[in-house]
Amino acid sequence: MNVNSTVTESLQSAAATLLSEGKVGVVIGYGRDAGASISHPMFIRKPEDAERLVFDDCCFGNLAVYLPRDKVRSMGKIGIVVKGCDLRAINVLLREHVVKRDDLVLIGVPCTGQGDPLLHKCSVCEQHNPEGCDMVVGDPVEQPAIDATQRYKDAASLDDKSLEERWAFWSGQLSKCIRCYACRNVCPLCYCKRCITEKTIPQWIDTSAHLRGNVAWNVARAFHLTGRCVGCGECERACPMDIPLGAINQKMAQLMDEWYGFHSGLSPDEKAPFTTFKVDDPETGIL
Amino acid sequence: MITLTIDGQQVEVEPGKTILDAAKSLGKVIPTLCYHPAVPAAGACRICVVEVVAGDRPGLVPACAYPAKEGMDIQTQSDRVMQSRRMTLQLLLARSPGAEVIQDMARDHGITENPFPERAKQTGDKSEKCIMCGLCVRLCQQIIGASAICFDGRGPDRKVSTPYNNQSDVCLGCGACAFVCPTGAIDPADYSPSPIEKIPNEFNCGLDSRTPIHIPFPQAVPNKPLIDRDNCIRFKTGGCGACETICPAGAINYDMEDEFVEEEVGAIIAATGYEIMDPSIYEEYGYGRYPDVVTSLEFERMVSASGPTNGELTRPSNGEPPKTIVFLQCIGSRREVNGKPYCSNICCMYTAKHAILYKHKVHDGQAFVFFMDVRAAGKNYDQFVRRVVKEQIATYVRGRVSKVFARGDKLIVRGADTLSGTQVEIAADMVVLAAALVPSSGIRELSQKLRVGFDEHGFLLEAHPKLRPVDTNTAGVFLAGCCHSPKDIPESVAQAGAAASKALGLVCHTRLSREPTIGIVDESSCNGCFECEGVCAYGAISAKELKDKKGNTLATVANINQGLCQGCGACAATCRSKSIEVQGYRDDQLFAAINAINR
Amino acid sequence: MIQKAKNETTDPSEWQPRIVAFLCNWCSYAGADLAGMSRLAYPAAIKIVRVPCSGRVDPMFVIKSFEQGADLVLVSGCHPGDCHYTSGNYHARRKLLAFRELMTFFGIDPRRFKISWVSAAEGAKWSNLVKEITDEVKALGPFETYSEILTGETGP
Amino acid sequence: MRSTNVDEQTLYTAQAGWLKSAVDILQGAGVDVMAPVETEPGVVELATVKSSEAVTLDYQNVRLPLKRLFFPITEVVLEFKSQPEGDVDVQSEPLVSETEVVVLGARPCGVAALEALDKVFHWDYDDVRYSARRARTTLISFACTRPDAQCFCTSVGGSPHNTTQSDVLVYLEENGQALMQVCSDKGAKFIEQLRDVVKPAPAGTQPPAPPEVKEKFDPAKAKAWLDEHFESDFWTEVALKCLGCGACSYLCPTCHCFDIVDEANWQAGQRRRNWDCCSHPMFTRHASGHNPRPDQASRCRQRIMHKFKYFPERFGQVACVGCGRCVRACCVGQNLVSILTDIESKAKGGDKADVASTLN
Repeated sequence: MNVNSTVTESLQSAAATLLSEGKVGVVIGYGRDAGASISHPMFIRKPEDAERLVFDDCCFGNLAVYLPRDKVRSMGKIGIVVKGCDLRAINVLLREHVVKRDDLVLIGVPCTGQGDPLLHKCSVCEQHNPEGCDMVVGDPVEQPAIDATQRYKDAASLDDKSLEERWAFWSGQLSKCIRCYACRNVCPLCYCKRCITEKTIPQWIDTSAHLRGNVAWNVARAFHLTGRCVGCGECERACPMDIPLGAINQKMAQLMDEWYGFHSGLSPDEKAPFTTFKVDDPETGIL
Repeated sequence: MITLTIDGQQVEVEPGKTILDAAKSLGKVIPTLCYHPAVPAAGACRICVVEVVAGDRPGLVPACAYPAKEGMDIQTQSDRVMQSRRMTLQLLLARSPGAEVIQDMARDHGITENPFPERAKQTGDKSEKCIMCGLCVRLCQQIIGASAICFDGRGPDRKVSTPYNNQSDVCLGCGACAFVCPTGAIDPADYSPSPIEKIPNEFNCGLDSRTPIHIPFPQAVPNKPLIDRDNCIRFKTGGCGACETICPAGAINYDMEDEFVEEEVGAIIAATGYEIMDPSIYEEYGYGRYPDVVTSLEFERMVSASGPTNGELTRPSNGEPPKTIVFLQCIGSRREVNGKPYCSNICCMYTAKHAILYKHKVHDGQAFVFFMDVRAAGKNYDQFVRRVVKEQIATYVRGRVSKVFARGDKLIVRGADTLSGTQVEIAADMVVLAAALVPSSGIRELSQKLRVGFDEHGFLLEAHPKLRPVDTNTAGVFLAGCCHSPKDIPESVAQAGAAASKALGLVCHTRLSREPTIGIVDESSCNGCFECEGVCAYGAISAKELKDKKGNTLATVANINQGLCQGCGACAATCRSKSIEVQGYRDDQLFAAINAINR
Repeated sequence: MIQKAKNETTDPSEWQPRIVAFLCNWCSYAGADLAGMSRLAYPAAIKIVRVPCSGRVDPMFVIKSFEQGADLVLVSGCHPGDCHYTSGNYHARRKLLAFRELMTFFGIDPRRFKISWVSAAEGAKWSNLVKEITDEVKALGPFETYSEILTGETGP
Repeated sequence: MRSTNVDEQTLYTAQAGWLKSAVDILQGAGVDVMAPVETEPGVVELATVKSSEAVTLDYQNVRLPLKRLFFPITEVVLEFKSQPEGDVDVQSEPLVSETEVVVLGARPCGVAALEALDKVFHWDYDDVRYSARRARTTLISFACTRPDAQCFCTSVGGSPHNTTQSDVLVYLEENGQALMQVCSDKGAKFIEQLRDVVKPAPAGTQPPAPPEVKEKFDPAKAKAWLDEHFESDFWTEVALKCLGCGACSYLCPTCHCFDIVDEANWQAGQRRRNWDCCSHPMFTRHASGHNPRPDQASRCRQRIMHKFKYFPERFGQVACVGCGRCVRACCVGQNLVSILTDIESKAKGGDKADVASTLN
């Protein structure tokens, strides 16, 4: 674990100031318990508790997942610690009217990447320095050049396989799914009051953890995130059965990129690919 | 205002007006030659001289250029004036013996002899018309702004020409010089390096030409002239503006722009009519190659009293009346390959009419009609065609024509007479093609705007071929006439009347009825992400705040306007939480339908 | 009588594919209707589900159809630009093509999911299209990839 | 929680290669053998094996809890089919096959969890499917040698060498030999089948001492606090961080909530029993829309209360075996242990302890 002490210190003082000045009701950040393997989400509501905040290279969680929650919103204006990647999720939430920008104070943290070795999403991250935040704690970090060919490498490695091989792979992976919905619940963009899998009139998706239900669920999940997923990778991290959900999201992000030049979450003003169209959109394979 | 007296009558004119203007306001005619109301006067030809008797320095002054002054007393017909005018005419006559307008004026002024030697004795050119008034030069310089023509040479050699006698691109080829020339002396082709392009008269199928400012066709509504911006000198170069100067009503306004007019309406009737297809794709008929092969629409204009020849039927090739005429039916219609498979519906009847019109114009002419079948299924229609056949107004030949080709100045029409089983050849002066009707160009764009379907030929689709032939599948949009299918006038009028009734029936109610199949939102599960709003083509989705009894906002959810929603269901497919259902196409209904494959 | 006619046209020994077709009300359904009115025959393997617009089709309908035993799913709408609802087919185009890629990525045979544009005037196109896709699905055989998972046997 | 006296049991020694023989012998006897198999890199699950080659012994624990063998993730309860005359044919067969199953290599904690499950599934009525699966299965546990930092079996009365509900507890030895402790008649039968490779241990042989697992909290103290704190801000605080993802419950060897669903079309269908989770809002939501556990706080409370208050009150034991799966699975760094230690420190410090500071 490598605590970034400069960022941590300015983060603590910024949070303390925001809270003592009453500009926010809560600061959502990261804390670390002794002996814990990850830094966990933390809700700071008193200025004196701000010293418990930390920023290190194990701040995996995407704190944006807490923004749609009633309990969190009832605390007042929310100060939230955001890495560049988290900001993309917040942009989607803003775009989809889940939160209002005025209700947020975005505390940006420059981030050179999480995990050791570096997470894949961090190795292709182009948002080391979050932009459009209300404040940025710590000095800007160098944004390394990104090898764009690596961005979709997990999807690409599966794309290289034959149809039969892919089905063999995915039917094996999806058979494992126990339908705990951890993937959904950790996703900052799966904020539906009633998930499609919970809709019973009619029943869209079989809730049983057999392959039929699992395929339907995972197809629906992937499709509902198409053009929205910002690639934070929380679903894959949360999956207790280690299903490579990130590869599916990558595949759809790659499509949106190739077809529409769209990258989700770069701005709150963008239009989601499935809410707009161009007359000359790609049209291959239509009879 | 200035008050003056002309021939004993008092008149008031605005300052800056000329004596000619003052005379005009009294209805007095003073002859002019070098004067044009749009061109600043020069007083060059001296034909308009009048005598100032009092109120200013007495003497002869040119009325076109001399300003009216307070207290002037003018004589326009005094001996001194007439003497001067006669001498002017004699001089002009000597110089320009070919000018008919001068000859006429001279005759009107009782001139029988000319004491002045004819210039033609030196030049040998008795056809000289130019009187060197310079109106054309002034016009080209001061009005058109092109300065493409000027005076050239001195003394007897002086003439109107181009600078340095070289034709130049500065000439726009507008032809205004020829238009204003009082004596008809100018052929603009002498000055323009490029051919003078006439503007074809669209209504007459381009058979004659029109001016840039024109009334589109007789009985146009409104029956007012319009300016064709693409051809108007004013819009092309910023020059001219003559029409504005001349128009007594001050109706010309060059600043007027085409504008989009937005009207909120309750119903739309599509009545965009038809065009006829270009028969030149069928080379065997020679349309476009032989001037005497014309379409039925061109023939219609040719025999019209308001047409290019004022109703006189002549061969376009040589102006002679066509003694033999052949009408060919079903050109492009009822043709599966390289044509339109449908019947154009109106050709049988108008061809019979054309045969009658032809006989009216050319009493001793002979008309032939090549036909496939005669389809005359309207009231009194068949009797009409029978009459043409029985009275031998036209000879009907059942069969197709394989070729039309020229031999001498005749067109040989070679075809089959399938009733006698023989090949026939007719040496015709004129061939008239009854080309197929097609929908107006732009119908596809229109159909997309109106959200109305169209068939493979572009005709708009009715809601039901038998039960709703006037409606379309889009509520509030109705069809009339040939945008729907080829129709004759009574049918079009009937459909238009039906469409109007339908439209009135729709808008005369205070409440609208709508289809029940519209979207509804489950407010308990709606996330309020408004992705549905993005896909709604009707702007039917808006935000609705759900409040508790105290007025606190609990949630903001989507709300579908029941009047605007058309029930397409794009929102339902987009909604991730499945909070929108389309009534009649609910998810459970569709799932039940999918389930039916197991039955 | 009807029963008899059925027996005559269907050889019970021959496997008959199940095709679910989602047709938009204004173009493709009308096109299929026109095929009928024009007496253009096409295979009876196709079962039509009428929807107001191709934009109404949630891609999960396709999965639902496979779950019910469809060997092929077709979604057909108006040609681009001709949508009765202006833009429904444009939205459908984006969604359905992306969905097909997703299917393909999972290894679910994309030949089992067809998209077409058939206008109200294209009765003949409809008839030919159904013939073609029926022939194709007959050549592909039953959708075993999916029928294997239909039984819903135990999970992990 | 050791319910049996070690002295009464018999210890056996198994010679090297006993595992291969065991698989072969059981296979020969028509028994379905399940054993730890590395299903993907770093992941070991119990799976049916045909030979011992597929078996791995290098594992800390299997990923999915043992309960799935008796209480499957999804199982058919009954099937129904419409008949031509409009009747519905209901078929509650087939039940569970009678094929004997021997599980080689379950961990003691997972097996011990069956004690809690047995009580639930035999409680007010006998769950026939669960019972049938239990009856046909012989559980040969492998003593735990590698407890990790997340393990806490000792805190809930367990041990790496817990014999509870095991038929045989096997102490693997480095040289391929093993010491076997028979715990039940089924275990004795298993030893009898392996008589060629297993011999009674010399007198005085003692099982090895279990590896150390740190005790992290005391369930009794926790219960005392829980008894008094159904209503407490503590639950709100716990729930703040909890995403309600359910991974902890699904991986828990003692969690046994289930959902009954009908999956049907017009022609036929199945009624199924599926794992469910009290952390999910849908779990308690009524058809009316009313939800007696309307927020994550009440759901988090239920999970803790059930394991450490209601279950002990009803069945005399906590519904936790300390396997540590929930600790490893939680992606927001919150889990039973952190909550229970917080509760314990609150119990010590009284109600006035600063909730936020202890939790966050």
